Amino acid sequence: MEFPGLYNYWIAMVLMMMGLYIVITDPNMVKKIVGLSIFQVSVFVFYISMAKVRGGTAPILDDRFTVYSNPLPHVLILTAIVVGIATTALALALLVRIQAAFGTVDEEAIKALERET
Amino acid sequence: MTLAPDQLLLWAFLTPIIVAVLVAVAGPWRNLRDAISVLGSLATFGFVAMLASEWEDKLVSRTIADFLPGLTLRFSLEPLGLLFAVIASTLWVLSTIYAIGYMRANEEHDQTRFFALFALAIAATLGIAFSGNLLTLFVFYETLTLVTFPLVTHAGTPEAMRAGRTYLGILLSTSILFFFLAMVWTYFEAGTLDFIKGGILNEETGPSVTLVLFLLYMFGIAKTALMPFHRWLPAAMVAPTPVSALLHAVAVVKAGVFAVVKVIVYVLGVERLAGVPGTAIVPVVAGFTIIAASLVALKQANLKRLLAYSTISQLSYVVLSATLLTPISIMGAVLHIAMHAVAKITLFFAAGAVYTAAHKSEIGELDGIGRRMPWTMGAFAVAALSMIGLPPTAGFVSKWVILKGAFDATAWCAVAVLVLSTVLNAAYFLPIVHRAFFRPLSAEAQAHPHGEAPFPSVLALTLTALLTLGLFFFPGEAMKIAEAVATGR
Amino acid sequence: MTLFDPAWIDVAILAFMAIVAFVVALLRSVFASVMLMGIFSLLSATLFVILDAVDVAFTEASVGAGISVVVFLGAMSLIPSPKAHGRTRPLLGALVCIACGALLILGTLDMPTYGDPQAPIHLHVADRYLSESLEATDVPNVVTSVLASYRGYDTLGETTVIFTAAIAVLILIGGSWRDGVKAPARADKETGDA
Amino acid sequence: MISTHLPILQVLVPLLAAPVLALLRGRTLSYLVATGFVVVAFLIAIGLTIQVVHTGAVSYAIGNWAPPLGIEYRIDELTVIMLLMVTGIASAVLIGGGQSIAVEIPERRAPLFFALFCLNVAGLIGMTVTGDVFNLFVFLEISSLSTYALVAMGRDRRALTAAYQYLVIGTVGATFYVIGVGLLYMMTGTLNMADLTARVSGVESTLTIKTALAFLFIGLGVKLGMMPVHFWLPNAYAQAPSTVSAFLAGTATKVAVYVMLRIVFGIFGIGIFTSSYLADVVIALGIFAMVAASVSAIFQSDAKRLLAYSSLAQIGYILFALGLATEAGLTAAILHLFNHGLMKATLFLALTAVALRLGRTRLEDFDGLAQAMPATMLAFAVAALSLVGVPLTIGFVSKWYLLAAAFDRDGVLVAAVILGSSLLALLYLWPLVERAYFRKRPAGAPEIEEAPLALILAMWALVAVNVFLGVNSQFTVNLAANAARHLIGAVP
Repeated sequence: MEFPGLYNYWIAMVLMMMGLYIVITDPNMVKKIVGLSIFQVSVFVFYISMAKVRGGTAPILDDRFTVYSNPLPHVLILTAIVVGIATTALALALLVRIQAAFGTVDEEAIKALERET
Repeated sequence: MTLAPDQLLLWAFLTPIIVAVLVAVAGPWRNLRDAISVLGSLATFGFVAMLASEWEDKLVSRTIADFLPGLTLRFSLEPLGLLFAVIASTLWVLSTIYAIGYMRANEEHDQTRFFALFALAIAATLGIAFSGNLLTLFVFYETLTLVTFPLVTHAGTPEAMRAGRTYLGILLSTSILFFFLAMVWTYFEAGTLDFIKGGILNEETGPSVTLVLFLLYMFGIAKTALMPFHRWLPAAMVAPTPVSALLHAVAVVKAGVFAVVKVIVYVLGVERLAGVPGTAIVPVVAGFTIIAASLVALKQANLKRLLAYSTISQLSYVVLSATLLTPISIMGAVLHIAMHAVAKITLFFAAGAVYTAAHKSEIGELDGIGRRMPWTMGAFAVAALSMIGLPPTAGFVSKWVILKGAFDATAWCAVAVLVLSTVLNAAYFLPIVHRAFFRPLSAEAQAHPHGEAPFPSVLALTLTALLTLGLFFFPGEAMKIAEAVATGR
Repeated sequence: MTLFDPAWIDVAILAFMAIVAFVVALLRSVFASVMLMGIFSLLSATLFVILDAVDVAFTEASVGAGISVVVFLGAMSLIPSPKAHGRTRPLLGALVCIACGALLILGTLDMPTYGDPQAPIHLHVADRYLSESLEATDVPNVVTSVLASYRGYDTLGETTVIFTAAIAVLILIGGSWRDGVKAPARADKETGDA
Repeated sequence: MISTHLPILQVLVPLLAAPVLALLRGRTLSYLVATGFVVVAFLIAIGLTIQVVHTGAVSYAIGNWAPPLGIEYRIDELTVIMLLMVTGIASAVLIGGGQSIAVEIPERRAPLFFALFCLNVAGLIGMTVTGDVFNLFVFLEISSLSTYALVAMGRDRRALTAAYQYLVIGTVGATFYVIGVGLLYMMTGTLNMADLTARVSGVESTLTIKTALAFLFIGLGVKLGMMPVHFWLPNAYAQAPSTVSAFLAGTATKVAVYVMLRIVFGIFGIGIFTSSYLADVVIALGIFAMVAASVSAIFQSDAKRLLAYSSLAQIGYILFALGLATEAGLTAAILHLFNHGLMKATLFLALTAVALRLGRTRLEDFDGLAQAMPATMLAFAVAALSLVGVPLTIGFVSKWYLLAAAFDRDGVLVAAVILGSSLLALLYLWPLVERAYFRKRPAGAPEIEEAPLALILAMWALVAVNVFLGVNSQFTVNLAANAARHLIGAVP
């Protein structure tokens, strides 16, 4: 197998799982959203790595080049980036409301408060 | 006006539904409402009677709805269904008359709801009687359970609710867990659910599957009150007496044994079952139920509960006889459905009349009551003889055939059970009759004079008692039908 | 493979990203995590340039590292920095992540190697975009032409997503949202809802 | 001809309602506009159904870019079943829920609320009609984001945490979906479903394809409320505004199941599904859900939560049938998908009425309700019996096909488990019916009146459909069977 083989993919996947780990285990609800962002950006890395063609250039057509990287994943990820920020914004708006309603954004503290009422 | 038989079939089924709607609408005017009930029951009886007179061994059928692709809701008439329909519609007329007297005399609440649901229960019963395939039978079987539930809990007391839960719990869970399962399984094996003489299973279905199906059906149709799924029947006794009389002596329980006979004759097939080892489990359980229920009945102090246990035991006669799997025993089972119905309804009518007139429900309180209510207790005595199986009553006829069937099948245990249970029946019914006629009135009773129950009630119970006697002297038509079912003509 | 293979650059950037993500996971300060997340996005944008995705790199740098961080900071100005706390269910999290990660890496084993021009991904639809799009749309940037024409409908959807999020944010914290917050809290006590 | 553009109009009508609504002021006006748009969408769905029944599947290339280069809409029997359901239930909920929304949503927020509702409908429709796996993700996010905000509009503050919880797990699920799509794209080079079907078969033995399937499955599993990744669902259903619960319970999870059907059977095909262990896993998860969720439902003290757990159990039936991977199984799954949506929407609409009049839906609140709200409780009782599987309702039809499918493959034991689980349904639903019908209103309870007429009409419209299709199920069964045949034949 030629270097770097599947290395790009593997690291992207490790990054994804690190993001997911933060989402699952961090009790701070803002931090969870940070984890979510990392998870998503890692997926973007994975997609863009798929698009790369060895020796290719950016897919802007020009007579000087014949080999281009694949434009389609780029298109998809442009959309996905926007979806990602939309989700983040919504999550943070929710957190502002949660902070106002519960006085905290700590998952465990909120669970305790919910049990009380 | 002449209606084609298939139209008659439909009208006989639709009339009670129309009655239910009209009764609900006419609720505030109670004379009008009760008149509608009576006329409606007469009309239904008329339709069924016309069906009976016009019917000539041809299969009459009518599709109601294309239920599922390849499976329709369909009515079709065969002798057994006709017999059941005749019993149900005849007794509906009588019990409607009786119920009007009973409900008014006892000033029961929610009478409109009562009569409307009563009519719907009859519609469901006729649906069962006319069903042309197992699916239709199942649909109306479940409908009957649901429609009768509010009747059982009519009193609305916590005790009634508890009883209602037992009722619904046992009937629905057995039907869903066993009956439904067996039905889908049958469809899977046979590819059809139509009732066909000799059964619908084909050769590929092995004996073990047939046996499992047989057991699922026998215990899934819990309306037969076969032990251990019998507890709903005594529980249902919290209902007003007309409900117990018509539904829990005739419609509901007979729907159970009717379905059992149908399944044995038209789905699994008598001959196929006879060749399957292990089917003897069911007659054994039925025999046990007969004896055990009789023993429990012996100890009952409450008249209606005693009658309930007597019903459990009598229903198992039908199951026992049907599962002996010989033509004569099938015939006995069919006959007993009819014979037991008229006698048992008389007993319930009498119990209700005693409750209405004297406000008594315990057996210990009945000393000398026969002198004050001679018609009621006379009818009771006739029906009690029928329960025991003595001439000149209907019960003798069916018991005789059942016994003959047991001999035919060389089932000596069954013969022993029948003899023993006759003794037991006598042991719990005769003391009541003796008490009513030959014991002096208690001092407490003498202080509260009363006469007979309201006229409609007495009329109804006298008529059913006469029917009980009449079927002994003229059993011909019933015999013919039973023979047709058993021999497959 | 030589020491100066350009592939080393993306290996290095990816390694950096892993370190950043690791630090974020360890950090207890939310503010610092948000900042590091911005750096993570910037690193990924750099990587995208190397991987020939200039449009994506530009968007990621501005949206991921820019707007996103600003939005976070804005929200955090309304949410007091909470006290540090241990992790919840770390074992479960680790198990889930290891399982998913193992599955993913297993899944890559049958994939064409990185950058392989003969991978099916480059031969089917993408090839046709590269050869046909200039004629059809007259735009040399294939990403733009695909985005705007072939998959223009995705872009409409994307706009709708933003619009949805905008309405959602507005309904949650738009106008005098604090009135809306107090009301349910009161109603909560009144009905004694458990 | 407008009829040729129905597929795109189906999505655009509710989509365009949103900006219009966002500009409006006032509750009544925005309510009327939103209802108008949604009803038009329902009419379009009927039009499409007629078209599909008469002429077969419809393909619509958006912007005239021929697939697989452009995005394709593809509408067949299965699609129209879903379209009818989504738009029909949306119409019923909006028509019936006006007064409930007026009570639960502050006047100022009403236009935005309706805008989100329409976006949600549009998102679900988009997921249903699209023939492109990435376009599906975009619409999934439209519907998801609007759902999160709608759930957060519940009156209790716990609605906010429920929405947040749903957002986090939902986004993880959606990202899993995107990973799956990426792996799929890697091996085939296309995103068009029909094209994927053709190209997957060449590489179906690779680990990559199997991993892709696993990730798509988990991602969608989250969205459809599959145990054990279901935990967002009871909170979201219980805390959302009543009308939103009614809409979500009837549609959102169902569309996710639909997408799963499309992807697992349409794209990957039965071979991969059964040869990997996935089919067995799905069956196991389904059986687990139908028992575990039913048992949990018995112990709930709030009716909305109870119904939410019941939904999890019903999803279990669907997953089980889907996992059988036979024609009978798929027919049952599709049929139950539709039937369950209808039943649950009715039940939640009845709860909407209860919440409107009583402000709560705890079990003890049901005491004697049948006297105060006879029409509402009768609709509730019929739908409840339907859920248990009583004959002459669609619930029975579903059960019949589920059992037939179980017999077909796994035999008696599983069939018995299914029946046992419907008994559990009786056990958790019966107390509600019994309380409503056979108990008295507690002394000192406030006088309440029947639900508003519109709500009753909406409920009874659904009940009427329920009973009609329960007695005469030809239409739905045939559609479902055809759709199943197509899926089995790997024709998307």
